[in-house]
Amino acid sequence: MNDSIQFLISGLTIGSIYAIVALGFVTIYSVTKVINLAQGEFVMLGGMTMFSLIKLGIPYFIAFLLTVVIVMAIGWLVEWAVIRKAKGADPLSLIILTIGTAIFIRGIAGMVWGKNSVKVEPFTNDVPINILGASITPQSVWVMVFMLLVVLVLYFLIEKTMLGKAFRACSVNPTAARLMAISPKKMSSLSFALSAGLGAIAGLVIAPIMFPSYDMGIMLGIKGFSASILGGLGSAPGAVIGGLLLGVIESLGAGYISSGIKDAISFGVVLMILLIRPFGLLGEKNVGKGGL
Amino acid sequence: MTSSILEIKNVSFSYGPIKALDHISFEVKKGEIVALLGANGAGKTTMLNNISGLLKPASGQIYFKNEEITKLEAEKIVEKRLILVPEHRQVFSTLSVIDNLYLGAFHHFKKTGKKEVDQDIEKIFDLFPILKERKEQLGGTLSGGQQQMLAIARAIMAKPELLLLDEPSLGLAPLIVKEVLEYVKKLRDDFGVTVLLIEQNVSASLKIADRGYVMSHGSIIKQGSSINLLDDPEIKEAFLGHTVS
Amino acid sequence: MKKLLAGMMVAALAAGLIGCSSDVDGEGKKEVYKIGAIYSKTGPGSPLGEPEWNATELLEKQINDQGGINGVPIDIILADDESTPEKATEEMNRMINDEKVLAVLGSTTSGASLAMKGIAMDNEIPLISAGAAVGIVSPAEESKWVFKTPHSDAHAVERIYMYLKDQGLKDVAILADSNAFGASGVEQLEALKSDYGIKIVANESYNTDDADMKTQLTKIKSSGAKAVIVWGTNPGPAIAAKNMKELGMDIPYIGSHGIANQSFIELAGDAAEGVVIPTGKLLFPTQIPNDDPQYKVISSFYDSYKAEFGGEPTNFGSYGYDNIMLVVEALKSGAKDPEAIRDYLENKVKDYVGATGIFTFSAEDHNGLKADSMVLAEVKGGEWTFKK
Amino acid sequence: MRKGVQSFSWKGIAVFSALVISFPFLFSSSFYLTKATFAGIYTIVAVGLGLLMGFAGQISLGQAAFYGIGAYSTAILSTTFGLNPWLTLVISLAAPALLAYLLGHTMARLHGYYLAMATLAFGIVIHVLLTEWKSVTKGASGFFGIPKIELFGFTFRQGISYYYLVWAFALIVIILSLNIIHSRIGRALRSIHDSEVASGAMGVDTGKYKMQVFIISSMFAGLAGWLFAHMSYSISPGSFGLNGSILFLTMVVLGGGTSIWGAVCGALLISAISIIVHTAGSHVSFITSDFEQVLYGFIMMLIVIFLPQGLVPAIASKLKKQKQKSARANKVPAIGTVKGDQNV
Amino acid sequence: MSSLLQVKNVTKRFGGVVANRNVSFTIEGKNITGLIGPNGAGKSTLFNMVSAVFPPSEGEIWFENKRIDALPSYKIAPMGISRTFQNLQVFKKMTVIENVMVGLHTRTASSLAAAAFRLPRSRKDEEFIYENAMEVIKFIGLEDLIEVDAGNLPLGKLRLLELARALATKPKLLLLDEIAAGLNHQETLEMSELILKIRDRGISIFVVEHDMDLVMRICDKIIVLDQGEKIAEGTPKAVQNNQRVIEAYLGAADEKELTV
Repeated sequence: MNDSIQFLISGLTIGSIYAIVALGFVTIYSVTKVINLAQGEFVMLGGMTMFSLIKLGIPYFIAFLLTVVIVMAIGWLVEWAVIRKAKGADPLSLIILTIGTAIFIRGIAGMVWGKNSVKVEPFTNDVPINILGASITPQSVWVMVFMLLVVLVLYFLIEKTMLGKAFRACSVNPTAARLMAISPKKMSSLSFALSAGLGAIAGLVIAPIMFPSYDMGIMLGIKGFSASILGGLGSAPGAVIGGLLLGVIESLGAGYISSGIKDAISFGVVLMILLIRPFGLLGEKNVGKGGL
Repeated sequence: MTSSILEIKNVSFSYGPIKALDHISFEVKKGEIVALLGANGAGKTTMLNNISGLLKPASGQIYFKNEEITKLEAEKIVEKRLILVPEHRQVFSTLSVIDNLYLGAFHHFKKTGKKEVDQDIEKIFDLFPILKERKEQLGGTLSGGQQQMLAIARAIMAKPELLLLDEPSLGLAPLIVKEVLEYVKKLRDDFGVTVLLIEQNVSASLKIADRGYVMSHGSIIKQGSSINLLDDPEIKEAFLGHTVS
Repeated sequence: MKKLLAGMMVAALAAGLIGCSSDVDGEGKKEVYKIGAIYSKTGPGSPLGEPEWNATELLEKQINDQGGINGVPIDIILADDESTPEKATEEMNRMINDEKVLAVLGSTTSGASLAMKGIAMDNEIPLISAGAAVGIVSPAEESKWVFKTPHSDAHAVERIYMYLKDQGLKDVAILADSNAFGASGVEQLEALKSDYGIKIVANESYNTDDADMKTQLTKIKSSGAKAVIVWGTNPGPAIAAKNMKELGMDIPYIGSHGIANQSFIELAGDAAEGVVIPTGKLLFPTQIPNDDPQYKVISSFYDSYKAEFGGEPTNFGSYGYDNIMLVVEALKSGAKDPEAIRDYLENKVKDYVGATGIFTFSAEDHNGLKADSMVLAEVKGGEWTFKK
Repeated sequence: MRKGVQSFSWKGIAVFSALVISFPFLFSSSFYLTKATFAGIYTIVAVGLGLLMGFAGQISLGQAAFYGIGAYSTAILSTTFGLNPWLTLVISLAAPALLAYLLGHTMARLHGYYLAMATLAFGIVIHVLLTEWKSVTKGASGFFGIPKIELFGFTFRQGISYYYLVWAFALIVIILSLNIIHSRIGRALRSIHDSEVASGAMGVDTGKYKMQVFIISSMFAGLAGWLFAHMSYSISPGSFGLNGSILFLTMVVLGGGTSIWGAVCGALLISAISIIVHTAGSHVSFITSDFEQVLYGFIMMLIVIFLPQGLVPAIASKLKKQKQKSARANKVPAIGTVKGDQNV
Repeated sequence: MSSLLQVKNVTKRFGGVVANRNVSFTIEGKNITGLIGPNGAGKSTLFNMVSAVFPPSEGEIWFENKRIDALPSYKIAPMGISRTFQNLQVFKKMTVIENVMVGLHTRTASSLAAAAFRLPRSRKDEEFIYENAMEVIKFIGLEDLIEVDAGNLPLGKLRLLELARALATKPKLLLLDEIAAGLNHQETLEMSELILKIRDRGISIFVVEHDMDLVMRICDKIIVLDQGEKIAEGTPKAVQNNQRVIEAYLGAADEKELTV
């Protein structure tokens, strides 16, 4: 019994990370219809930038904020320099484009930071807390707190602000949005910056848990992508559910079946869900097509 | 002297091999309601899209308030208070009525401030009480006529000086068409908005318009005051084809 | 269309030609001993391959500075296989057929080494691998031309099991990386358990890029294991150590020689305290007794490596070291062709003192090390200390 | 009989074959020969993936899985069960085909990003199975002891003989593919790519042909896997993971999926790039395999942005436009001859 | 003998919007039937249902006594229904002759394997396809352009190409979707001649068109839609003088009646 609680907590921790990454996918997708497979690289950049800034002697909190800003700038740059140039490309090309971007960023990161894993201190102390016989580290709590925070902030931003309305307007009908003086290009840049920021946050909260390295973005990107697909593209609640589900399936799969094939289990589940619901759990039927 | 608010000079446009506009020139004076008439495929919508900046003319110039806007982006043209209510209404279907209205005010929201925008919305609700009733409903769930009103209301939120209306009667029952067009007239009379309207419903639109232009195959083939146009037998031919004798 | 294609081919070939021309050396040059070395300088195997690469560069320089082998300089051609068997295959063919080397060293990973093994066997060129898998030198009849110097995983496992037996710990759990390094360890852990009366009560694995292993550790915790053996290279084992601490698991943590480096301690921090691993002696050259037969070899290699590259050579550096030195031994003895080198290695290398251990090759054993070539190390006060 | 219509130009194949045959004589270096052998294996996969992407308009982020299934099928059967490699070739073709058939029904319902996800997931699942099903695949270290291919007493070993073996298969694959795209089915497939609505209205059963191409492309990958396994003494799961799938994707994108020659060129160019990086790397210190990765990423971005249809179709259409311009200038309407290679 | 095509009480809804309501009509053999109506009247929707792009929400469509409303579009082409597209769905990257050859797809059946290995069956099919494609191309008058990529053709030729491709399927019923859109006067005239010529070959034609000149000139019967419903049906002359039609096109004039 204790075991299953522990599995669940582990699953929720890692699932929360997937959820944040998936929200990054959704943010970009819902505005631009682009699936940014370089999203995982934003996560990596978050972790690695934090490490470098701390090493430079910058105080923890300032380094945190600075990291988010730097990665957001990179996100903006990626949109401006790469994505915008391929306007109107089909999903197939966009997938290739963003894979190329990911490989490019990862390669540069490998050259800048080297291949070794680095260590980032946790936000607060790392004395674990005991819940019903299962242990949870403060950093895991932070991960979940940040996930909820991100969800809340995103909700507020999208539902309650003019910018959020503009985002949604671009996603529903870019032409009509232009006729309201909303520039889909600008919104596209902003969505990339925003989702890079989300990636950075994911990277920051996970850095103390997993020892970041230049190639950590691959798997996190894929898992985030899976989570957003699982939930149904373009659906923020879907992304959160998808992320948590994926994390829990993985953890339970590793716990009760076999840790060796846990990825086969989680991706097998993704395949099966797509078989039953070709548009994800909360997805709408008409999405899945690309193009700015 | 009434100055022209919109001037179109020799504008041409093609969709790939299809020539849609062929050296079109016309003007709209301040305070007028002008109707641009023509059968399907005559190039009316293309004309409006060229004016609003969604499409860029291949040649020719467009002046708004004596300023050339030919090459401006659609977003920038909106800021100059030239607003298009596009074909098929294009309300944001997954956003609520009130959010649709807020978005109309997007370009001046910061300058104007939320308070004033809210007041504007109240004014709109006075004009279109049905929208107030449905303000929390999603745009896509409204009926066609209500969507048309929302689209016009949303455009008014942008504080237009010139309003372009692309077939506001499209797909609406005759009674509703009349109602919508009444609102358009009211806009000019009460708000001082100049209106350029494209319509296939000739008689209804000419009834509210001061002047009209008739388009066919990408050219303007006829122009004149509404009264004269209404009486013109060639209009029927333009819409129904050569009379078989 | 076809012209275009032909043009592309020609361009590609031309690019190749430029590469070739630079390799053309004049005839009649004085004699050198050409040795090939293929290690994983980049790719996932790079943490292992880099010290091997460095050690090779260092030794080539040292040997030639000292006047070569019997007055003949040694020319080591280094190549990076990027941790892939495909690149290793390409480089292996280049070494043997283009560079006409006498012997090839490498590669770092088991997959690449196995791919190279086939080519070595076909071409009858001796290969000395730094890979872990037992398959590289077994079965003996299929491995006539292939040797390997790393501590075999079997040795590490024996060392661990001996320690566990001493401590009276019988029920153990395994947590291994799902990559080749981990897989090879698990294979030996399973194979040798009955010899030492060990019972494996849980056998778990993780992916190299996993962020969290609490699930696996929870399972291990419930399995009643008295010790946990973690088999992998950084950062996985460090995450495991941290997770164990977080779960309040205070059973002994036994690592593999894959984490015999300072960065494990840096990553795991406090959680590293008390971790025990089997390792080559190169981990702490200052701590091994002066009378140890390897003392001289190890300390001089360690010092010159540190002076040259700044970092630690780690155990993997010692494999790079021994790979070369064994060939050099053969060359010194007058073996000047591949077959003679092979024969020398198989028949004449007896009680040879290397950095990894003391080698005795035979027709049946192309690894040549015994379990005592490994020692135990424990993290105490944030440092690896010699345990036994 | 009008040759032009019914088949592609044999000249292209002849020129290309001549290049392939003469390569070992021009470049005796074993390094290039090995590279070229791998290039041949990759060409086979890339041509299949090109058919899938360029002609059926479907993406696959898991093509390396089929490659791996082909390789492991033959490795296991010929080593563990001692079957003749020529016999196991059948399995190396059939196993991926069967899997593709089963998977194809799922894929048929998916579009765009969902399809990408499904193929990605499939690739990962297969990779995990190759790694973890230790009793059969020998796990992560790799499966070793794979026998060589023999024909009439001749053993194909790495080197010239294997080079020719691989390229013989590659040429067969190219010819079969060219045959397909110049048939009614090829035209149907190409029409799907231009306008699925119109091809439906012309009576083209889109789903059926997509499935068939998916199966063909998996069989080509399986064939490549068979060749790869018997080239080497060992294979390991690392060769069949996501990196492999992305590499194949890069080849097709670079060369252009809407043309068989595009996929071929892509595979060759990627191999050439790696040679150039290798050569440059021995002179310039910062050019390492990391740099190669950066370069691949960069190429993918550039191609999608500037030549979205890929190199070969882009150049071909330019050449063709010129030709048509000059033809129009000379007022010589070329009636009656439709050269097949215009759209390849 | 019953009609070639029967549309029975067809209704189509998209979400809450009714695009067609309870429309019925028939198309007879060797006839040209026109479908007209103001913008947004539901012409395209009806046309798309007849060509099986999507099924009706209610009602039935019968072709030669076979019910076709639930069939996928690729299944109705072999039955003898073919169409052109208003927004030009030519295969741009294929040459003119290849476009037409696709039209012959359903008239051949050799398999993928036959194609890959160039079996005799495949060769024979290819020859058949080529010859028939050339014949259609000559009939339409595109023989000077067979080698040109469709993407490089001018509009007029594109319309002809669509027509040629549709004809290649050997249809009994040819559906033309705004075939004259974007054509100039001369081209429109030529197009009408061509359509009449096709009709004379014994093919029934169903046109959706807003070019009234063309419709009035060539149609034997015209169906008028407004607001999704059929408001008139009859000869061009009858339709042109039908008050409801005039209202639909020009708007109801309640105060001042339009006089013609």
